Amino acid sequence: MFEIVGRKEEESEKINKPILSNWQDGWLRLKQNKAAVISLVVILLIVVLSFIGPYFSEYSYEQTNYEKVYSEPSGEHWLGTDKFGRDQWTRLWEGTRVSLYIAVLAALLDILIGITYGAISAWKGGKVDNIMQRIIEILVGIPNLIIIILLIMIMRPGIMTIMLAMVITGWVNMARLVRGQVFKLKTQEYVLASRALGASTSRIILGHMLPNTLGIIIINLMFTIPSAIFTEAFLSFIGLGLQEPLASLGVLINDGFQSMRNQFYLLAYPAIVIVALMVCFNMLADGLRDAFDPRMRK
Amino acid sequence: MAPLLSIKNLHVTFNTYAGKVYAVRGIDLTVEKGETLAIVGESGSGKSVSSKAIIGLLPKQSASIEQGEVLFEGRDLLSLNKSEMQKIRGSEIAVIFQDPMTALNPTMKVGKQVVEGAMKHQKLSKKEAHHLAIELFEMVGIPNPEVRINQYPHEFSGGMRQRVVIAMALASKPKLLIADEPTTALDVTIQAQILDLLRDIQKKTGTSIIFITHDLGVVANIADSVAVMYAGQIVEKGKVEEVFHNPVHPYNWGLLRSMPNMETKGKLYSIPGSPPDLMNPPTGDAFAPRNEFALSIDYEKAPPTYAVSETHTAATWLLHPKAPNINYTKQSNDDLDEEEISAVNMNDTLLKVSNLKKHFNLPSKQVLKAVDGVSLEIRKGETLGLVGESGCGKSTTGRTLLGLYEPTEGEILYNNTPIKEGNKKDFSQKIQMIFQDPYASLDPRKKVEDIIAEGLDIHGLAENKQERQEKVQRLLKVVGLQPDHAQRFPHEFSGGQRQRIGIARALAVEPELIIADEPISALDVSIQAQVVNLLKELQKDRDLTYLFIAHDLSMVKYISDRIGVMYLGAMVELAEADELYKKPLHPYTQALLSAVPVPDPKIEKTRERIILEGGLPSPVNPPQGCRFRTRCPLATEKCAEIPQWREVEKSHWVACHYV
Amino acid sequence: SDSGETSTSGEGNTSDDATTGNEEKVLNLSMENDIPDLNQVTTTDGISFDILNNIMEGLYRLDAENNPQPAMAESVDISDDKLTYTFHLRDGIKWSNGEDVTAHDFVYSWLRALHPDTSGSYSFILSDYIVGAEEYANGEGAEEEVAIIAEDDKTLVVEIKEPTPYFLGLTAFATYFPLNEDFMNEVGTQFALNHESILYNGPFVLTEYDQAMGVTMVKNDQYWDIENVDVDEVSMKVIKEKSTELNLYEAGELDRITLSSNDVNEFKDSEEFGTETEFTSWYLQFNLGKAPFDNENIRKAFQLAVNPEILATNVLNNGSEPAYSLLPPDMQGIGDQSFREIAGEVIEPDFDIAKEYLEKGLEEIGGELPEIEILTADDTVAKDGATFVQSQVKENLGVDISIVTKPYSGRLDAMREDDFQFVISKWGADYNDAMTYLDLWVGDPASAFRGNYHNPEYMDLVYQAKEETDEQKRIELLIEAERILLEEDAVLGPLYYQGSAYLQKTHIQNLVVHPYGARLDLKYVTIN
Amino acid sequence: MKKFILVRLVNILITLFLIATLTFFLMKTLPGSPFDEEKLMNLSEELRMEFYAKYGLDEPLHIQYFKYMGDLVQGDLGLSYYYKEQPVSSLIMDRLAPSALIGLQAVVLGLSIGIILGMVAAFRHNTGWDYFTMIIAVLGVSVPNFVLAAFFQFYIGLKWGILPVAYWESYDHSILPTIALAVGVIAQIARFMRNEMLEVLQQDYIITAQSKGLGDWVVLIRHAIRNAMIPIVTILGPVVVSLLTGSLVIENIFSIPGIGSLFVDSIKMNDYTTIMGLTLFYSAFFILTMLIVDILYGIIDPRIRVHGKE
Ligand SMILES: Nc1ncnc2c1ncn2[C@@H]1O[C@H](COP(=O)(O)OP(=O)(O)OP(=O)(O)O)[C@@H](O)[C@H]1O
Ligand SMILES: Nc1ncnc2c1ncn2[C@@H]1O[C@H](COP(=O)(O)OP(=O)(O)OP(=O)(O)O)[C@@H](O)[C@H]1O
Ligand SMILES: [Mg+2]
Ligand SMILES: [Mg+2]
Repeated sequence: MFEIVGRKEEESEKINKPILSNWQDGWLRLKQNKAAVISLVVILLIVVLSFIGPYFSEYSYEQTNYEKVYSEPSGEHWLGTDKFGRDQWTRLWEGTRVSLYIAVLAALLDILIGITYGAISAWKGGKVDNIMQRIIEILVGIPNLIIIILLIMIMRPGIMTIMLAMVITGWVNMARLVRGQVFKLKTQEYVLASRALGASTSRIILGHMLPNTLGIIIINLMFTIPSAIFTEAFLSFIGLGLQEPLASLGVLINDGFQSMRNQFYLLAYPAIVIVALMVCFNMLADGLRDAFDPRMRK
Repeated sequence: MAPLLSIKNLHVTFNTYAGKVYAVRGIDLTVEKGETLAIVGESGSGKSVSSKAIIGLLPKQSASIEQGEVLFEGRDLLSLNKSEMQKIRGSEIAVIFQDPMTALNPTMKVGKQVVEGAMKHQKLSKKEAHHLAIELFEMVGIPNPEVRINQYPHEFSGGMRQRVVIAMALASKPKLLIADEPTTALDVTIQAQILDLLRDIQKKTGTSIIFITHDLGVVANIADSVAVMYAGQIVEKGKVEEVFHNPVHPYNWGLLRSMPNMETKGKLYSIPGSPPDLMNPPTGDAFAPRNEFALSIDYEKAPPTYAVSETHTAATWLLHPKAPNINYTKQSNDDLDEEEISAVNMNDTLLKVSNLKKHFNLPSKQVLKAVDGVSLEIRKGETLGLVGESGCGKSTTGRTLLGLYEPTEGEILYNNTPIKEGNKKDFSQKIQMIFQDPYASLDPRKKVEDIIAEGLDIHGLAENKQERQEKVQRLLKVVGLQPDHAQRFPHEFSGGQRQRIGIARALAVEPELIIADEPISALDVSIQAQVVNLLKELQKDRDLTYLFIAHDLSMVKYISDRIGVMYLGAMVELAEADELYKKPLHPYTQALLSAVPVPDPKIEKTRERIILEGGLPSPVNPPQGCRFRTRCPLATEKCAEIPQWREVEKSHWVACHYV
Repeated sequence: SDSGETSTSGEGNTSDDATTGNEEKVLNLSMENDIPDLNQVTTTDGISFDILNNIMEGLYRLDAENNPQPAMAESVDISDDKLTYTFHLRDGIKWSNGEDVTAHDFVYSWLRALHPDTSGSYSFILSDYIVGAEEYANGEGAEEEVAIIAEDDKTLVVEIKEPTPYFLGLTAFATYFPLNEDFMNEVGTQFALNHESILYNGPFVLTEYDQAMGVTMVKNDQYWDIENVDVDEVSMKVIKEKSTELNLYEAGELDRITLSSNDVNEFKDSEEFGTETEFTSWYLQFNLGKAPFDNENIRKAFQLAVNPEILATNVLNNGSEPAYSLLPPDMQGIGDQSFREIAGEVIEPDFDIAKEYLEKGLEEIGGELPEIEILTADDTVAKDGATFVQSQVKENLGVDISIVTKPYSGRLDAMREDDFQFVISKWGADYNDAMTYLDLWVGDPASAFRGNYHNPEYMDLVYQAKEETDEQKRIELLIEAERILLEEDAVLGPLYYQGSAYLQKTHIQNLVVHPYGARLDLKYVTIN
Repeated sequence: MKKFILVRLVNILITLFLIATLTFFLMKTLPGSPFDEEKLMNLSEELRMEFYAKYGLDEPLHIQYFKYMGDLVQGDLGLSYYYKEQPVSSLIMDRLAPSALIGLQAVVLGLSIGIILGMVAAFRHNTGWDYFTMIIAVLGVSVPNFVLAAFFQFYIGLKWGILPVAYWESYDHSILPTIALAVGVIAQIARFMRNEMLEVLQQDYIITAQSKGLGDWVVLIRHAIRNAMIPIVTILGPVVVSLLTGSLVIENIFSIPGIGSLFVDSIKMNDYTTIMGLTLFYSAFFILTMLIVDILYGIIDPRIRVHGKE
């Protein structure tokens, strides 16, 4: 018992936990967040429905039936019909798909252009920043609508035009936010440390700045996505958006709004889908943000 | 009389994604009125956590106090509700936190931050608060308080900020002051001032102090009693003399042995192995695996606490009557393998800096001359120490050498090649830096593994994942961390642990020159010894060269071949290490050396020191001529001329009119 | 203003003397857009006309049956060749500042409306008819050569180029209103910019005028026929959103609104509900210069494949009537008979025949249709029309077409630039005569706007009609012209005659809305 | 500071000049003309050109441009084409007041409620409060504001009769549109505020503040808000501009004679001078707001004052 046995090589040398990559780790943590998981499921469900939903009904989204104009939801038309007697169930999912498509594109643009622009502007600083900010000011200064109307002269209205319209200014907010954040992070010691290791600019921006800006990026995306969906609706409204008989959630909501007094269901269903999507996107985003922020926990 | 504070069987755990961390595992402590209790111990042993537990500021989401009582004047603080606790915080118990860089709100004027607690507790008027702030600033030795209270934290150097934080804690004359490494960021002269200050205050107000530190010299200087912590437990406590002169716990032996002094040569003693993983705390004595005298019972059962004297207790089986008697004598390090470091080839210059200047343009259109004409040479394989008061431009010099800052003037030659904007990248692998602020220099969103491996990735030094992981593991071991720390995030580490991560990162790319910016200031002595040994070993093996920035003069002396002393952006003295210590020529160097604390309470408590008056003048507006003349005891009119930087003896350079 | 208080519930009689309810009679109306321009000479839009028609008055004013009745003029002598009109002005007609309205005011105003420096885009409504006016408008002729002559303060003589049966009706139009020269010189460029810089001679005067908010008018105490004006005050608010209009109506803040088609079913059975049609025809304009509509059979196929009935009743559902011809049903024919009654319908949609035409046409053009796009403006009504046509063509011909939506001016521009295959277009009558339509497709060829149409036979018919003094013969020529345009050459595919459904509080009566020109007429309104 | 602002002002003029130039040429390439009207299509090409000549629209573009710029330098924005003979400057001024009132109210309301909600959510992280706030925020952005406005109008205005249904007469008339506009702002601000607060609340200086015995709310208000405000200020710029310059949809629904509808109308009507006037006004306003934002940055965060120049 009391004899001297001396030191022992530590047993704790071995690794007792499986090594997880950052992603796996994040995923594990995300899984613990119930709200986020439910949201993910709902989003997936909506996405899946937007693809297969139309096949559940015998109608196509463009098929008109002037005998059945404005019929209330029923066994025949689950979500009723619009003023052309078109089946709303089918149109709803068609529209959801188009809107999701637009949302994804907008988010991508926001990420690709907005983040890059903001990061470069702040990183380079000085003159470059000055010029890049002036460019933003000019872009924002020119009325969007002029550019948009011009676009239809050059191109045909449609998803491509919508995209272009968004390319022009949709990313500005993101760029400004990222710029602010990068400015803040630029002088952080760990960025200096990375530079001392010889890290390239892109590495520092991608490896250090972006992860630490992720919270704000995710949140801003949560605004980009609905605003893209509604921009599309607005464009459709002024004739630049999707062309009939194509639908999108924005178009459906616009149409529904026109008749919300008497055919409330026309507004209700697309609104429910969009709200559900947004709520879920947000919860998921929060979940993601927390999951990838090592300092956050339940 | 009842003690002011007594902690009974306190247990604190953290819930992390990786698992539960048992950070504090049943500590018992008492602090008497007017007493200074020093807590020393391994980095990560739970010192900071315990202090936060006392005032109830552990992170709400993750920490939980599993058991225990914290009695303050007879009341259990742990059972108080929020508002009762708020009444106590800042008025009866005040805290000085470990990291002055982040402890201050960047967007609030410091004066206001200092007094807002007092304003609340003592219901001071604006005017009274203003006076109090000025008074406090004077008390902690911040010059020019009327101006300073209206500035923001970023306008202060590290040392200044620490003083602000101290002033903040003293604002409402607390009964108990918890100081978590308050002098770690400071250079010796200021450290000495602050220690004096604390002692003074204590004398005047009868405040009790819990002083957390790892600098045994400081402990010797200030403490009445000492508690030594290891792995979340207190392993030994007693009066300072008892703990220093009659240590009974093997960990304490190790600590005391690790401490270098001015005479230390050769390899430093360090406690072998690394601290236990607090996620799976060992069943027996946590120190056993590193204890050369471990008994077999140590591996099975945790030792009880034995009383050595009325005031002196320790938790080790060695005090069991049946245990063998081990006679500990404080061995000098000199006895250890006296291994002379291979002589440096004096002619092989690796880095040559001439007339380096780095000026910052302030928005007020003023120019801050952080570095103003420094010339030096670093020879291949040597260690050049760089010391000087906080804010004198050490870090800036280091960073400029590394190319992080664009020099305002001057030339940097590496191996006779000038480092310029265009070719900076070629040197990034060859020159590396260990950063001063361990927390801020670690990306909070990256796992330790990725932080350490970043250099490997950048320079393609690991062929595949496997190799990358192995290298990281090896580096972790080298700096004394656990392999599974690789999977944790920086905020889950103690200050010392973070510093080691920074060292591992710098080593990863196998550089030739390392600029170590206070690499050991946050470490406890045994780890310091480990790290310093490590640095030395690496130097030998890999022919490394160091620029070693520090303010711990004994350590600098120990590790350096030559030492440069900086003051206010300029070099004032440069000489071989021994020479400098034996024959300091510049009055500033002399003052500096006299302030070095010695880890012996007898010596430390009676020692005379040269106290420098006032603080560092502003680098925006440095004094004309000799920069030191405003504080120099020898200063005369002549000093208004700029003294020449000259070699007074062979390789002993100095800039002073009076040598 | 306190228009928050709703219109009177006073059951009083219209006379001023000793009655129980002596409250002000206020009428609250709305306009669907801003008021761009109250300068009668330059203005072009319906909203401004609606206001001008009630604050000004021409020589004649339309009555409830759209027949011109003497107004500023007391009578007119028309020469036998029907080319010289001598108007005798009424006694006691005054401007709102008390001055007399004289024949010179008309001369001044009409010349101003013609002069190149001051005219607006409606100058043609004078210059097309009055002798010497066109030259003057082009800057070629002299003022003296314009055949508008004030013989004295009370007599105005006008010479016109061709016999024009509807000329008296034209004098009720805003461009024909008088202007007071002294006043005009006084206000200068400020003319019609606020309610004080207009001199009124109609039943009402403006007391408030804000382009974006609307107007308030009160009875003009200088008006010659003031005894027959019942309402004391009218407010007309700019309300752009239909749903808001309806809410305001239900809140009692408006007395009459037009309904959007979505809301029609809800109110169809209410006694407040009513519909009215305008002299505005919507049609498909085929571009004869672009494939595939350069082929007559394909045009016919498309023309017959669309069933206007469904469009009007199921889709628009707002009082619009299906169109099988170009000219609106109530447009003047001869005497009491309307043009439509005499002519009958021209087109009868038939999907089978349409398919036959399509096959024939396909054979002729080599079997394949090119991609077809239909151009439309971006307003809901036009877009709905396009969507409808798209679905009908698909269903009845099996042809897929796509829709190109452009802003209103974009559509006009595309048409002008000849950049369309077929388009949803419309024409609103300026006056109550078939010529307002049939004149349009005359050209060699007609503009791209009119589908590049060119048929000498058609042109000939129209020219003959213009010179014909015999009404019966004239109408026959015009009927034939319409038939050629639609049936033979299938230049157009008739869709519907624009209508609107409205709600009007039951105590409001005799609110007249003319189907063309300056539409709103409040002179006759009574409130019970 | 003075010089900094001066330099910025010169920059602003240059930017405005560029915007004016670009807009001018873009606008001129828009299809149609200010006089487009079905009636006018009857005119022959020559007549139409003559008509244009009256407004100088037949001249080569660059001549028109120099003329316009010449007038502009003298402070003359010209006359509107659509609202005939109305000076553009007075047109804008007339329409600005209602938009500005509603916008300003919405900003103040949105900002204060948004900040409070965001703060509460962060402070009570993962509690009912947090969820409640975030649900409001999500609804605020995902329900289109015209739907919201229509609901307000129908229920609050018509059914319950609490506030006027629509139109612009008394102060009461501005309340519903303000709320309808503010919802989006509240949502956005609350969301950002919460995020930033969560970040800030983890900082050491918050613990320091707590260690002084300050109450939770004091810590929050004195130490946390200011540090969390920086990203808020960034998004505030565009938000303020878009609100003060009006929202077409809200203005239409509540029949408010605001600048938002003027903007859209003028573009659709090709009302060149009005487009230019509004563009200049809008961008000057935007850029000035950005300048203020930049100055605010410095006020909020003293560190930025340093980095601004380095
Ligand atoms: N927020 C946290 N989450 C998880 N673990 C933590 C957290 N804070 C501290 N720890 C762990 O608790 C243990 C004690 O940490 P503490 O900060 O008290 O060390 P220390 O004794 O103050 O060390 P040093 O001298 O280096 O400051 C360490 O192992 C650390 O990793
Ligand atoms: N980026 C910067 N901008 C402006 N001033 C700076 C900057 N970095 C450092 N300084 C100033 O330069 C001077 C020297 O700072 P430096 O960090 O080099 O001191 P140091 O000797 O390392 O001090 P310490 O021991 O406290 O770390 C200080 O006055 C500091 O305030
Ligand atoms: Mg600590
Ligand atoms: Mg430093």
